[in-house]
Amino acid sequence: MSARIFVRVQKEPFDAPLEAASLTKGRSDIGAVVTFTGLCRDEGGALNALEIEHYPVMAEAEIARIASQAAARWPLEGIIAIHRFGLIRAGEPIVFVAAASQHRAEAFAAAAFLMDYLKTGAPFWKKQHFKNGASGGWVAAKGEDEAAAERWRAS
Amino acid sequence: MSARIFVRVQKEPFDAPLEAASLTKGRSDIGAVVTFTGLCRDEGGALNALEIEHYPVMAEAEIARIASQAAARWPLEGIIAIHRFGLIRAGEPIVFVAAASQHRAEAFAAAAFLMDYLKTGAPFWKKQHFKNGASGGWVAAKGEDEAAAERWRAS
Amino acid sequence: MKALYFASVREHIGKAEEILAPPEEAVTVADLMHWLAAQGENYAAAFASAKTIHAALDRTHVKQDAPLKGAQEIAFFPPMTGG
Amino acid sequence: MKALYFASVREHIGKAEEILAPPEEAVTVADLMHWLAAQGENYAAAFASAKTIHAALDRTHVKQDAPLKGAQEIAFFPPMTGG
Repeated sequence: MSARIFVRVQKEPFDAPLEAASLTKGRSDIGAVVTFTGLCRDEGGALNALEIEHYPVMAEAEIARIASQAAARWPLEGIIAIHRFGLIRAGEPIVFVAAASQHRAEAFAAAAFLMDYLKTGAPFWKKQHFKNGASGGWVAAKGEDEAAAERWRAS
Repeated sequence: MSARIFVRVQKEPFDAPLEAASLTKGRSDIGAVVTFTGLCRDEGGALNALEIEHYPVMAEAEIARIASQAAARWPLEGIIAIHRFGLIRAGEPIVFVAAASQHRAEAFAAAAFLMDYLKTGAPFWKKQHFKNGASGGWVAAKGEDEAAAERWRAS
Repeated sequence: MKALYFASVREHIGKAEEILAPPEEAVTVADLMHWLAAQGENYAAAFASAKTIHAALDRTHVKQDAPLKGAQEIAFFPPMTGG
Repeated sequence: MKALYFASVREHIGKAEEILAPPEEAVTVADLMHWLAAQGENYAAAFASAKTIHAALDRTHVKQDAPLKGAQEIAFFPPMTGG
């Protein structure tokens, strides 16, 4: 469990590429890097922005806990997890995770694991703002996200 | 099957971040981007470089075929697949794939699928060059790579 | 004990946080929710679907049967939708 | 018919490509491999583990029982190790 773990919760946009590059910079012992970037979709042109509320301190702690679980489960060299809060316009990135390892299977599994748990365990809530000025209310939790997180418990 | 597919086989290094950004630039209908970067590991400091031989034209065609299969199998917005040939030093990137979709499950599955098939179906061969001047010979194909590709046939 | 409310819970109650002085009989998270739900229509609305409300004690997820013990901060919120 | 050899097959044979004029009896890929293996020690070495050698006809993977038909280009190579 020697993975370097970087967790950030921030209002500002992030540069996903630059973040990913930091994992491998100056190293030649990493064979695989998998990244996931989650972006705000405009829902067929109707959505203007998402407003993301979060529980400060707990959000960072919970993401760090999830990252530590991933590092304990797979032989990883590095993990990055960044989650934004505040107003996020359609097309902008919301979340970024990256996992680096020697072989690809571990990096793929860890990145998927991180996202599945971030979706259901990290204290963030999304509210929709539509282009016609209406608020779409809070996004409902999806059963499929719970199921996705659940699959890691079974195996 | 409206995914935009970009395939390149090249000697030059590539800028993985820049490549990934091209998938989402100017778009707000994409919710998920998964990327995989495969890098040349130094094998505990012993390896200097990999020399990658390829079958020109067939390499591009085979990667494009694999990408089309992914696009037919999952609802994807875009696919990038880049594979280098020639001398690649430890720490340098060899291969890059990216898959963009509305939801994360499809992007994760497609990126893993692309890599599994690239490993076993695209005409590239790796030869090891060690730091002590010795050639480590051709890298042997791994049974686990065949098994990884096989799992997509079963489901 | 400090209480924090997030998302729809916050909107129903009409505030983001407050200091609570629950009765001694409120031993578990569920007890506290039951007591809060009786503190006005806004609280009743926030905890109407009590089973779906999540709680954290001192920033750690807990089940509703968890004892409040000496926790200094409790948070109530709907299912999370991050990522 | 043009033949291309890659990686260890190329190294064994000692060239990357050549024009072949196989006998008419060489109907399938396997027939051609059998004929090639008899063209010298270098060819014999290249096709010693014939079952592990992959072939492509006009840049499409084929099995060894595939007919050569009118293919213009055949390639022989060991299992691929890209990615």
